[in-house]
Amino acid sequence: MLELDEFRRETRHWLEQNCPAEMRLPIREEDDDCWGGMYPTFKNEAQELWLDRMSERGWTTPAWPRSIGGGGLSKEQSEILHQELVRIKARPALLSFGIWMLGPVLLKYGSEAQKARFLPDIVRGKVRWCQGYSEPGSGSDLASLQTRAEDRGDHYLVNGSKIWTSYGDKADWVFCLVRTDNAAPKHEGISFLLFDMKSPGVTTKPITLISGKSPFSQLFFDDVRVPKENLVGEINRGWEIAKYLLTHEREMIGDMGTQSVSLSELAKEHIGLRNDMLVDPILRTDISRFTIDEMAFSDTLKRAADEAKAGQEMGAVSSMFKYFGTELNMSRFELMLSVTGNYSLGWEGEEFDEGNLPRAWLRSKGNAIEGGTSEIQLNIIAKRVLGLPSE
Amino acid sequence: MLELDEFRRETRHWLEQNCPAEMRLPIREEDDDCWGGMYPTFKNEAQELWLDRMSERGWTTPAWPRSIGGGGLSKEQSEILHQELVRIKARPALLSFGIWMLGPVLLKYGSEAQKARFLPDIVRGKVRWCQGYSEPGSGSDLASLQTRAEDRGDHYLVNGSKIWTSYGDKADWVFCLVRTDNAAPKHEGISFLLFDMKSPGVTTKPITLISGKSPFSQLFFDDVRVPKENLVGEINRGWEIAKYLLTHEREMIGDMGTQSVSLSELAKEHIGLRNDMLVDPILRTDISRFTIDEMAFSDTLKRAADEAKAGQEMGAVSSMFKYFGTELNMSRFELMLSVTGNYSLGWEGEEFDEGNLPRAWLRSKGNAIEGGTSEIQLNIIAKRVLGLPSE
Amino acid sequence: MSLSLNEEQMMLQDSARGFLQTKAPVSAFRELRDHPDKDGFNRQLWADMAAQGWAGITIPEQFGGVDFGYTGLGLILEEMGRTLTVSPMVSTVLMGATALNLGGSPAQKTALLPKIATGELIIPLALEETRHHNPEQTSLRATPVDKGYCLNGRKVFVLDAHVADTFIVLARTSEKNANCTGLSLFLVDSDTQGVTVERAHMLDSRNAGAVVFNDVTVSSESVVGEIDEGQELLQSVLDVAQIGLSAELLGISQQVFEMTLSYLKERKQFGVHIGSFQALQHRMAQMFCQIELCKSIVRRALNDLDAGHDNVSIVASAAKAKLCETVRRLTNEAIQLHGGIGMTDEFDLGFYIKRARVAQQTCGDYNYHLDRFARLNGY
Amino acid sequence: MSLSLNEEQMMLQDSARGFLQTKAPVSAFRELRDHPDKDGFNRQLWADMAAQGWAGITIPEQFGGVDFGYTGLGLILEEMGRTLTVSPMVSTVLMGATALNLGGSPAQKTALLPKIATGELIIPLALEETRHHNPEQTSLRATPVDKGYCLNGRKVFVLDAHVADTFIVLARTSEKNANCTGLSLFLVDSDTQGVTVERAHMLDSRNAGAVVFNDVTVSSESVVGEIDEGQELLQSVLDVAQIGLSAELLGISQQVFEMTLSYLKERKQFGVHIGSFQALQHRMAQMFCQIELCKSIVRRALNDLDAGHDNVSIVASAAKAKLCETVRRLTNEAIQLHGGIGMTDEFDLGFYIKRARVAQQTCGDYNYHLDRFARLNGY
Repeated sequence: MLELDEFRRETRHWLEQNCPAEMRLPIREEDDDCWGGMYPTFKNEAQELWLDRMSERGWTTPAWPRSIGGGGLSKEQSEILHQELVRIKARPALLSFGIWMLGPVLLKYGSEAQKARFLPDIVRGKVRWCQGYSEPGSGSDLASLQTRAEDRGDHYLVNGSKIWTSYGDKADWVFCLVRTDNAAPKHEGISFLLFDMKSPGVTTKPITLISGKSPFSQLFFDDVRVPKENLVGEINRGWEIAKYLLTHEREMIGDMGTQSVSLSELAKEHIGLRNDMLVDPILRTDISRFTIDEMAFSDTLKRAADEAKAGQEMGAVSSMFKYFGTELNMSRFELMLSVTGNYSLGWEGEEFDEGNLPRAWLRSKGNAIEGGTSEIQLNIIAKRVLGLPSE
Repeated sequence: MLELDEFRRETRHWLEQNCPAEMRLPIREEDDDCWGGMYPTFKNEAQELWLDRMSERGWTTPAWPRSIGGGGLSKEQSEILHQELVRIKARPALLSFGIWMLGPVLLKYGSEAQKARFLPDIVRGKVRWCQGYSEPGSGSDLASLQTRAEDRGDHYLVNGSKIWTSYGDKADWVFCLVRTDNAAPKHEGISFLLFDMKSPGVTTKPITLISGKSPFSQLFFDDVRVPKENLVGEINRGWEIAKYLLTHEREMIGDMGTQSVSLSELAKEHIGLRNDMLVDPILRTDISRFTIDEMAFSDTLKRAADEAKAGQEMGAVSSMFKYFGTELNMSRFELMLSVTGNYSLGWEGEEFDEGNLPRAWLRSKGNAIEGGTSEIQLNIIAKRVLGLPSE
Repeated sequence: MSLSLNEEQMMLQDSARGFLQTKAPVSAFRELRDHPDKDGFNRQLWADMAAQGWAGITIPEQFGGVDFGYTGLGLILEEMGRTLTVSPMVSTVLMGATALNLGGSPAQKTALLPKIATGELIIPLALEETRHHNPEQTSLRATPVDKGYCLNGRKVFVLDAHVADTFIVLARTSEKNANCTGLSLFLVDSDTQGVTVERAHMLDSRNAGAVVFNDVTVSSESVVGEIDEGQELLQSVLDVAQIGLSAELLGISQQVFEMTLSYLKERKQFGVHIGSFQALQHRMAQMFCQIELCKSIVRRALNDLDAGHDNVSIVASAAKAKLCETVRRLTNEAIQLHGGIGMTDEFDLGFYIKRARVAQQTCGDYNYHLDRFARLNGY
Repeated sequence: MSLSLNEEQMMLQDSARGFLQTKAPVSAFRELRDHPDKDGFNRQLWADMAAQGWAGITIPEQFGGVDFGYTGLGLILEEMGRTLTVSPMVSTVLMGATALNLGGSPAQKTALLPKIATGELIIPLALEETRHHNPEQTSLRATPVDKGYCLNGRKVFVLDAHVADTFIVLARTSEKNANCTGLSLFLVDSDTQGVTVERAHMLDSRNAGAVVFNDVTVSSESVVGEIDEGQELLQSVLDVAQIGLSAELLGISQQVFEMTLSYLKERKQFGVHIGSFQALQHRMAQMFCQIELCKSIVRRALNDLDAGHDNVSIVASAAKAKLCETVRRLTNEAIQLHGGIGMTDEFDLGFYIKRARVAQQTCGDYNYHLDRFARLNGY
């Protein structure tokens, strides 16, 4: 315990010395986020400084091993670092699919050479990664993917297309599921490849959503040559990696259900009270119902964590959280629209905050689709947790 | 038109002369209903007189042909008779599964001899019929029925059991689906038989429901001999008759959704108003939602009738009505419980009207099961109306 | 009165569908959105629609209309919901013409209705002032001046504001009391001195805007209906508006449902058509039932309008609430069942969701009408 | 505080489950229902439960209890929900003992709590007067008389009324005003002159009844808590009651869900197990999520009680509302998924539906608590 207290004291001290004041202000605009990369655009010096200082200590990836540049912190220490960062309202030094997704995969499935080559750059934000998973036509049936990688001796020749790639147009490298055996059952002919987005034959096209501009791209691969050393794990065993990543992704998306603008406060402001009750009795009921569900959901997140600590597993936690968390998030936006009324119909113009609210509402409709649809999550719960048969 | 006006005048006159005053009072108790039968129990003379007078004219079955004792009325005339009966609030002269179910089957599928033998007694309420359809274990998969009828030369030998038979313990005869070919695909080995409930080997056992006593029985057939002339339609072609009857039954059950106690009036009485609004704002919303659905449903019944008249078919009307009508009826009872609060928890005793309300509420839970479950109706709509595939 | 369509009405429905799908399909809407011009709608198309008799569909023949009744108007709006056709139909025919039909003086009718019927006059209501529909709380003031009134205040969410020729403005003329509601309606030409229009860019890419009235003087002849007694007339106009918007939402609902149904029959996953999954089938079957209910209540409401029933406010709120509830569920389900493609702007589905949202909100949303339904029923 | 169970709590849960499933399974409830006796519960079983320490689970050791906390009580009630065990646990331990624990004078505690802990004393609250839970509208009057009070009025829906030894009676002692709520709680022995009990036969076959107070005189020492200030104490007792009832409803929910799940795995139709139909799978999966949410909110509410948090009213209403909503959906779905057999009295499912309905209603139903939740949150 004493050691942890000491760690907390030191951490607090270091953060106070090293986190620039600008990096403690709330995030207002898209470019307040720092994504790093080979050709990074820093909004200001503080952003660059903050990334440098944090990544030097490995604190962009606190729990990763020191050997590849990580922080080498214990679980408890990581938690303390997180708390101290929250305490001073520090912005994240680095956002990165490398950290969230590829890193864990390489740590688990990568060769030593791959770890040494790719992980340090992820820690320092030197390379920006994107994900090549879904394909036009694959949808929920991810394993039906058609992007082919043919064995050409010293390299693979990749042809196909990926869709729903976040920041595909801004990434330096891609980690990608490809089909390496057409004859095998669909789950058994998939491999996990890494390649440079500047390779000849790679092009990207941005995707506009119903909510407007989006970070998504479609990627096109036309005779892209990928060196064989860029295969992660065994050939034709990529589906295992894919499943590992999907579980990971579900948990990240499920978390969204616990945002914290108070709907009742917003409603009091926009709609007002009469006899101490919201003037709109239906909205009042809907807000209560939603708020109780939100409470019960956040209690469930806490219970799952507490039970996991105590060795009592809940089962299919990630599917349940993904399913219910996205339901809640979508309900929240529906309610926000009810609360704000006509204001939520504005799409452009300062008066309507450039349509931020209706755009976010429309964007939320995708939550129950991306990262495995709600239907897929319900299938998983029915089969894996409830043990219902699939005749 | 003149003819119809004349018919209305005559009908009104006849009803006024012939419908006893007691038969114009609201139905209060179970034995106010007249079911006829070989050993009928009439509550009073008026009940018997009313049955005699109506059945003599064939007006217990107004649209059936005169040849077998029916009223021989046209569609328009039947409608007028119905309106005039409603006008004077006349009770039905006769309730009968013979009229509602077996009659239409015999008119469509019966031999001339069968029509002559059975229909006149149905018209006059001389024989009380019950239905042998469901079996323990068959559930929604009605065609999986196991009651066997073996060909023994001059007769069939019937063995098996039927369940959910309304008034099985009070019926004189049963119309029954039996399996006559074990080797054939399940829909192709079923036949439609009639037999006397006094035949040796027939026994009945009453079924108690969660709501208390019920009109349902289970029937047991143990080496029951049924003369071959009692087969309706062709051997092994009974499934067609069954489907015809099921559609019929669905329509009858679906109608239940349009009862007319005003929930809002009840709520005003039990819960009261404050500032002209029901004190319970949630109930107020739920009642509005329900009432609007009820309006829309009854408009739909009317539209379906109007469109049918105009030759514009809606499709799968009976499944939609069965599904939605029972949903509405169940919602109505849930709301009645909310309105009446603790009162709805009383099960016995005059103070609680012997638990009539909670019993009816519990009984309503069966609505979406009997006569084809809601799931079956949704399957039918999905496949027959929407044309969704069943791979 | 029958709830089935008669032959004339079916012919109108067919011809409206044919006209719109040829001259104003969804692709026309996309074109308009992607290349916005100063009008925000196609004037030629509107002239063609007027030539079909649609602009005068509810206007009596003596004032140049075709007097086809509200059921006819509803059928056209329903078809326009399917094709998302942009025109002054809602602002001017459904609302403006109705206000004049029901409350206009003979002089006003003679002067304005024929121009509406020809498509020359765009005449929206200027109604809303806050974020929530609440005409009783109107605060735009009209004070008596010599031979007329002077208007001061701001209206928002006025349909077709920047292309309007004349506004019908809801104003407070006295405090509400036991004898009067204190509201009145005024005709105000858009080029009157003191009128400023601010165009707004809405979710559904249609025309709306704010209108500022700054010491705007109008004559006594500009009052529509009785002074201080505008509330009752307004409610009748709004009842018609609710029912018309419900008809449009019905068209949207049906179109969205049909698009989804086709998609379920085409799209394959896991080696089978996704329409074969029972969980999806049941959801579709339930929505089918809901749409049938919606058709009936809209048809009945239009019928009641044509028959001049006096309980029409209750039916109007019932129809609007039912349609809002259904279209919300339906559009959400449609996106979910389409998956990713439904989220892309390239696909048309998003247009329907956006338009539906605006139509839901216009003149009171689901909550407003559910509450009003209870109120009108005395509980 | 952790939301997982600690070792002691898990042991209690296991032992409660073992005890109840052996000594008081559902078949015992059926037996009791089919052969009603004058008590309406099994006194020997209750003595055995008390011997397990359950009757004194929340009572401090100095008064003869085991002081295991509310989480312990909740775990027992949850298990009793699974087996539908009939006992004075709700009336006396959850409510009566809580009232004395929180508001009793030292003399009252010394006199009564040890008797509750041994199972000797049955002491329900006499609270309700009308069909809807509404303690603020209490009209039973207690008027001061020489050295005490005189009670007149009628209480309904009093749990275990006809076997009660003592009632804790909610009475109006003055008009509500800015300084006080005007309500007070009184201890009244059931054999006091002027007390009449009318046994009622309830939906769930448990004990309840009406109690008439006709010029019933009690001493000043009978007041529990402060005179005229009973409302606050009562609300604290009711918060505990809501949470305890939620725990019971959680047990019912889980049992009903598990019965349905087993049935779906066993029952075959159309040649396959009905549990393989995707539409049913999705409904089951959704209900599974709801039950997990219910578990969490009940666990958290019990935790908050044990920790003495002051926002416990909000959590109590949230838990009760959530459980009412879930158990209603769950019991309806359970019957539907069982089909005909679920409708028969021979099958146990109906018992759960009936008990759930009564527990939902006790001390305020879903609507009451959803409304209270909003009120407590200031909107």
